[in-house]
Amino acid sequence: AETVIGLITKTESNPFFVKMKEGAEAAAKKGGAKLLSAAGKQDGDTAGQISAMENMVAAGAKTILITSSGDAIIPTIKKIQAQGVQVIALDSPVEGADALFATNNYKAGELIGAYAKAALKGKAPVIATMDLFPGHPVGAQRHNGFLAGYGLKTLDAKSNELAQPAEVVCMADSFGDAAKGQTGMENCLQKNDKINVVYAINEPAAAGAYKALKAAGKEKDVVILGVDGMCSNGVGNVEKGVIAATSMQYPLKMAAMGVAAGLQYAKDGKRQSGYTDTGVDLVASKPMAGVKSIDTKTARGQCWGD
Amino acid sequence: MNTLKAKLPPMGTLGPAIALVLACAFFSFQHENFLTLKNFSLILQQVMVVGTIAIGQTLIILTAGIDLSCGMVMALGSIVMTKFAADYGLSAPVAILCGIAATTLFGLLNGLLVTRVKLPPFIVTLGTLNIAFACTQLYSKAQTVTNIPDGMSLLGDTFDFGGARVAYGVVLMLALYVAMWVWLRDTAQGRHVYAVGNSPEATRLAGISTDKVLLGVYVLAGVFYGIASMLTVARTGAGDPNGGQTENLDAITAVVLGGTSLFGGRGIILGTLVGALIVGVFRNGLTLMGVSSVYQILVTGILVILAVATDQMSRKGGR
Amino acid sequence: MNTLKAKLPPMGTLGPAIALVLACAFFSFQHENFLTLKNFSLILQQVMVVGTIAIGQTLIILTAGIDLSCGMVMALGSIVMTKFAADYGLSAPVAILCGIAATTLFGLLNGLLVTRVKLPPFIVTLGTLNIAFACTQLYSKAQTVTNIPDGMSLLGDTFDFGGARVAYGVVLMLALYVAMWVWLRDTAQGRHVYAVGNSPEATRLAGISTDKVLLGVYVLAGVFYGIASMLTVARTGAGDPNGGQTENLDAITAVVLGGTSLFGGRGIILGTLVGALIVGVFRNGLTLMGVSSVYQILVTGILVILAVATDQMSRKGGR
Amino acid sequence: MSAQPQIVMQAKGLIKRYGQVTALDGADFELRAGEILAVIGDNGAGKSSLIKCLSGATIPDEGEIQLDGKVIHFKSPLDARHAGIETVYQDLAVAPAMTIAENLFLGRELRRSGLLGLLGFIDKKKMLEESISRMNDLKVGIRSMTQAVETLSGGQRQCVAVGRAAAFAQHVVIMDEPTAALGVKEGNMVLELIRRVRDKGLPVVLISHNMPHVFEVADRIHIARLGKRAAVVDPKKISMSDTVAVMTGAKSVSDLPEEALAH
Amino acid sequence: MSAQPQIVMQAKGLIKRYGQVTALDGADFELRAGEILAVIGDNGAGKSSLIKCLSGATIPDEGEIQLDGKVIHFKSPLDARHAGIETVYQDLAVAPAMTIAENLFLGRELRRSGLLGLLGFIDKKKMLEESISRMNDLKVGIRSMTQAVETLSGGQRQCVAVGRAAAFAQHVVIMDEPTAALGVKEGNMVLELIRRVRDKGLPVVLISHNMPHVFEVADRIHIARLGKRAAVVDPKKISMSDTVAVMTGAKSVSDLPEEALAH
Ligand SMILES: Nc1ncnc2c1ncn2[C@@H]1O[C@H](COP(=O)(O)OP(=O)(O)OP(=O)(O)O)[C@@H](O)[C@H]1O
Ligand SMILES: Nc1ncnc2c1ncn2[C@@H]1O[C@H](COP(=O)(O)OP(=O)(O)OP(=O)(O)O)[C@@H](O)[C@H]1O
Ligand SMILES: [Mg+2]
Ligand SMILES: [Mg+2]
Repeated sequence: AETVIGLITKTESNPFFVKMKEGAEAAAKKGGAKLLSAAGKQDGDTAGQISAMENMVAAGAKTILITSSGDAIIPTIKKIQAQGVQVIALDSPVEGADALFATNNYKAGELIGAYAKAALKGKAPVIATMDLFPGHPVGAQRHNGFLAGYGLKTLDAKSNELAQPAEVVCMADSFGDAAKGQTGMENCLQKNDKINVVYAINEPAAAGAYKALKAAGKEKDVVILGVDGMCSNGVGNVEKGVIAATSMQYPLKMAAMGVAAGLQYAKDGKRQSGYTDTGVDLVASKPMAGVKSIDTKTARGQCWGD
Repeated sequence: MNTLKAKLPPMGTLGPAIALVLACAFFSFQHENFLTLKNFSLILQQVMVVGTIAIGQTLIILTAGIDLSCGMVMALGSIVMTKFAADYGLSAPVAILCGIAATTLFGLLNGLLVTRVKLPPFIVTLGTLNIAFACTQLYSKAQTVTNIPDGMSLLGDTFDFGGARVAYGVVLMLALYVAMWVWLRDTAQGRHVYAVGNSPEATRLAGISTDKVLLGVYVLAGVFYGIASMLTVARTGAGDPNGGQTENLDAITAVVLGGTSLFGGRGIILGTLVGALIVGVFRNGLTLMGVSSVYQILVTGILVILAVATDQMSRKGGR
Repeated sequence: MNTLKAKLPPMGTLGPAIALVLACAFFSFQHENFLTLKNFSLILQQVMVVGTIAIGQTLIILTAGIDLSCGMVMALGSIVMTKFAADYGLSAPVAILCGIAATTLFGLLNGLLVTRVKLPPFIVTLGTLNIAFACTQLYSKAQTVTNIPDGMSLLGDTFDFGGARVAYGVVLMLALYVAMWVWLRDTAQGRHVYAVGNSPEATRLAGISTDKVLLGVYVLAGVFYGIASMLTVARTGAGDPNGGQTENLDAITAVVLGGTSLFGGRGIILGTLVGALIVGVFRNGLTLMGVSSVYQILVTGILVILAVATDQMSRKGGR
Repeated sequence: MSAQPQIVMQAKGLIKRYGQVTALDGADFELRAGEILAVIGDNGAGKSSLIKCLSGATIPDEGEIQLDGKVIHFKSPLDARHAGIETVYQDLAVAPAMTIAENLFLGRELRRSGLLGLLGFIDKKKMLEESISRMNDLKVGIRSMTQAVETLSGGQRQCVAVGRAAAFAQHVVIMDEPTAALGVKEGNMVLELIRRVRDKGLPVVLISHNMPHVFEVADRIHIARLGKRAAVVDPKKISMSDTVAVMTGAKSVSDLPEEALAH
Repeated sequence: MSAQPQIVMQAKGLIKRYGQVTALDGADFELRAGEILAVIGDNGAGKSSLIKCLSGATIPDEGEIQLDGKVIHFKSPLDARHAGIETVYQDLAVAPAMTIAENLFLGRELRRSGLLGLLGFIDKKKMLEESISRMNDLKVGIRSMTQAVETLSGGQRQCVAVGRAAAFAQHVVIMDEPTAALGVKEGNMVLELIRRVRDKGLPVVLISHNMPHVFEVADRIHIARLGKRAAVVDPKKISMSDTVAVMTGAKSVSDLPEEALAH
């Protein structure tokens, strides 16, 4: 019978996952497998992901690739593994999965944190953070990683709460969305107009923050940082100087590796195991001493999206 | 003009049921695994949480209210029961009761605000939606609670029933539907729920304390959300602080798909079960068909409209 | 019993306005930057998109309907207008018109399903919500559209007005509110919108084609969503396929906070503006206070209830 | 059967069923130019169902309706209005949250003059003035015309509905129990109004349970019974008690003297 | 003022304002044991407002109400019901989507016997049977008792409301225009019912615009005018036309002969 591989992403609307799905579809086609895809209705929709796993197993999937929306899916993973299904976590770690292909989000935060510290050249940081929304692990990991990279008081990679050392003067939820990033930044500037570092959960939120800073005439004095590595919003905006630096991740690579693992399992029944870091690179147009980064030209070759 | 609906109780669920049967027939042709006992037992397990929430939601909508907080309150309940068990070492039944107490308290809060302060249910539950979400996040520190006693996942276990594996929780949900159906249809209190939704003024003038009926309904709904908390914990084996976010709309959708009027006073609770099943069947069938996830959303949108249109047609035909 | 509300148009907005003033007073004490012209011009810019969507939503709610699709349709419009400009090189005005045409088409679709097939608005717009979302994702490939012509962000620019920087888009939104207020109050068509929501049967028997009124309202709402698309593009300088997700609930919240009844036929559109401002002021003020985000949600929940309770009290006092 | 005034509206064999209930069971109807035709009958005899068919508010399952000799098929009350038929419904059909003036003019608001009028702007002041004069015609003491209809007393509400129909009819006026909730004085004013409408040349269909009122104004009386037309009688040639006897089924039509029947 | 029957219900100086409209302007009221008291008055005279105060449906702004000599403060219709007062409201106050039987028994459903009854289970069969017999009492031909009230004709609906009040009253029955929508036969049945209730010993307050009905059954007539009580007259000693004259303000009370006034 045809090999069936399932891919379950957190949501449908995030370019990161859309790209991941495209990559998986291409890889599956090449390998002669059928790809089923499903997504939660929104980030955190573990119930939707659980149902999707069950339905895919019912449809004959032997390998399921999943970007976990939360640990509530762990028991189900164990259940379907017992039925002979291989479960591979992509992007977000989840306990119990056979293998994990992911970027380390905490590390992604650390990279831009370190870059920001270097870029400030010893000036006292006045930080605003445009976070995701409450209770989201990726949001917490990037945020706390950023503070760790800057050398500020922070929480560890396991925490789902956001640290707020004294240097962080304003925190706003952006939902990873440009419009809300803009609103959040506007409000933060009202609170404190001395802000000189802006951490954003992703590149659209960073673009929104830039828009607010520009309207206030402060875009030149502030270091804006993001995470993702999209072509236009990320690398393009680094080129334009909209954001100073971004941490690039590789969704296509995760997807391709996941599908390959699925094909392998179908062929010889060998399960993947362990953690494979698909890597994260700091992209900056102005390299800083002591912080390893790639330039935008190199980044152009590896970025994703338009 | 919705007169027949009120007159012939069984008719009310007929329309949605036809839509459900049509959907099942369609998916059966699409994938050979669809029309299997195993698959149906799976679908039932998948709708058991939303289905239980939707019981409470139906009660509230029957009184011409709406509860936006249902999913979040359910999530809070699941966090309370799992953390009480994990942190304080309470036994499963005691911890579950504590969780149900928490959701019931929220139901009471909603009910008091609706009846005493006379605020619109939409606003009240929008407020408590946010409050319940914040409490959940703060209390759980946004961490999933996984180290729960075995007793808490009992209801997620299955038993064999004529070749199909049926979860105990599904049986509980079905029993609750039947019980509430009988209660609404055959008891004085149940009829008062309809009366309050149909004409609060007439009900008041008939000497019934509409506030008491409403308060009772909100509290009862809170209890059902607590039972849903218990079921979601049993199903997932964890307490998930991010749970319940999509359940709000899903539960209301199930109620409306099931033919209950958002204006209150008209509808049959068994329709809600059918509505919840329609949602579950769509999700399952489309995944089996291998429809890619964006197109699933597109098709779901179209099918929801078609399902209710079928209902509408079948009702016209019945005139 | 809501008789005064209907009798004294200005009274209807008084309650929400009091809540708004109280909220402003509170935040002024909390942070010195709150009560500044600059801050208020910011808040206005922040509510301009939701505020415009809420105009359409108010019209629909006045007819006893509801539109769950508004935010997604707005997002689709913004993608259509930005992609048409970016991919086909259309000029800003033409591209904008294309985007508005797309949202208007969705309004028409909603309207036709409500009037011709007689489906409940909740279900119809739940369906089109999913359809619009899927279309947006498929058409944009979930990518933000950034390379748009300068003309498209003109309305986001600001001009000086007595020391405050006012965005052109804000002026447009305010003008739309005033225009719709007058239209609803002083024209035959506007009164028919109220009549349809208040008593569809009486309106039909009075010889008014309720279907025409409803269809018109849904189409008009579609136009307002298109204008909101234009404003969000102007404000953010990009077409964002992830936009619109929270705007659904925000817009309905603004309408209900503004005192319009979800049962139709009663309410004043200026109240919606006040409602949208309340939401904006909360968000701004709480950030200024440095309340962390989970607590912001908690406080928002409490404040929403308090705001409407104030409204309720002030109305009782007015009797 | 000769030299009778022209027939304005006619219905033959109307049937209307609601589930198992047959509201109309082959009802006939005939309205002549310039007459007041009273329709009487027991509760549930099908009077309201009959006139709802005539006014387009419901569509009969079977049967034919003619207006001025032409077969018509009203699909909605709008069609009937366009044909100049105005109706006061028994359940009044007013929009409770709207003012008296707005209800009176619902669906044909007075426009302002000039450009504003073309834009659909309504002339509130004129509507208010006209409302006051109409309500004064009916001698009903309503204190404020900008009151919402839901705040009116039962009788006041009825006056609003009656005033509306009388003011706008072009062809036929149908009134379903217009005086039921009215006081003695107000009831008489409505009878007076009905006569005035007839004198303008418009035929009036008056449904009423009030026999003195019926005998006071009707030119002919249509007796409805069990979803059918039992008889049409001439109030000048039949006693009130005989009429009631036919209506309740105590007497059969064949027991009536031939001259009591109207032709 | 001696040897009169006991006063069951009494109100003094009731005032009720709605915005600028004063519905009751210092109204007095007095109901005696075992009598039928008719309340008449122009539309908008404040009759419905008065009885709403007596039945707890609205709370008067000022004034005092006594039941059996004790001052009472009804906060809701529930309180009035507990005191044994049953009311038929002018706008009928029925739940349209519910059946006739359910409406008749709303708020005091018949329970099943035994455990099920304790659990709140209702005895649908018995309720249906009782409904049929009550409606037969009123000679109204309703074809099915499981019909939703919204499908009934206007008169049938009124019979449901009247039947309910008559069946359950323990102390006082108040009826606001119970015969307005009724046919001749059905109207007479309701008058008959009212007499029967009185003969059981319960006093009845009957609001009506139908003077023949009023003069047929009333023991005393309370004339309401402009939110006040203008007079209480004795129907056996006053003519219908004099009564109407007082009611409409054409005649003042002082013009009436002393014996026409009821004491
Ligand atoms: N929508 C409906 N559904 C079911 N039955 C109906 C409906 N409308 C009317 N009926 C039934 O049809 C019959 C005739 O009703 P109709 O209203 O025509 O009577 P009517 O002669 O106007 O009575 P009344 O004098 O009481 O107003 C009644 O038995 C009523 O119950
Ligand atoms: N809720 C309300 N708001 C404002 N005004 C009201 C309200 N209820 C009654 N009124 C006014 O109070 C006055 C008395 O009304 P009421 O209903 O008591 O009259 P009524 O004597 O019963 O008249 P009818 O014989 O027409 O039923 C009327 O002018 C009416 O407009
Ligand atoms: Mg009738
Ligand atoms: Mg009255």
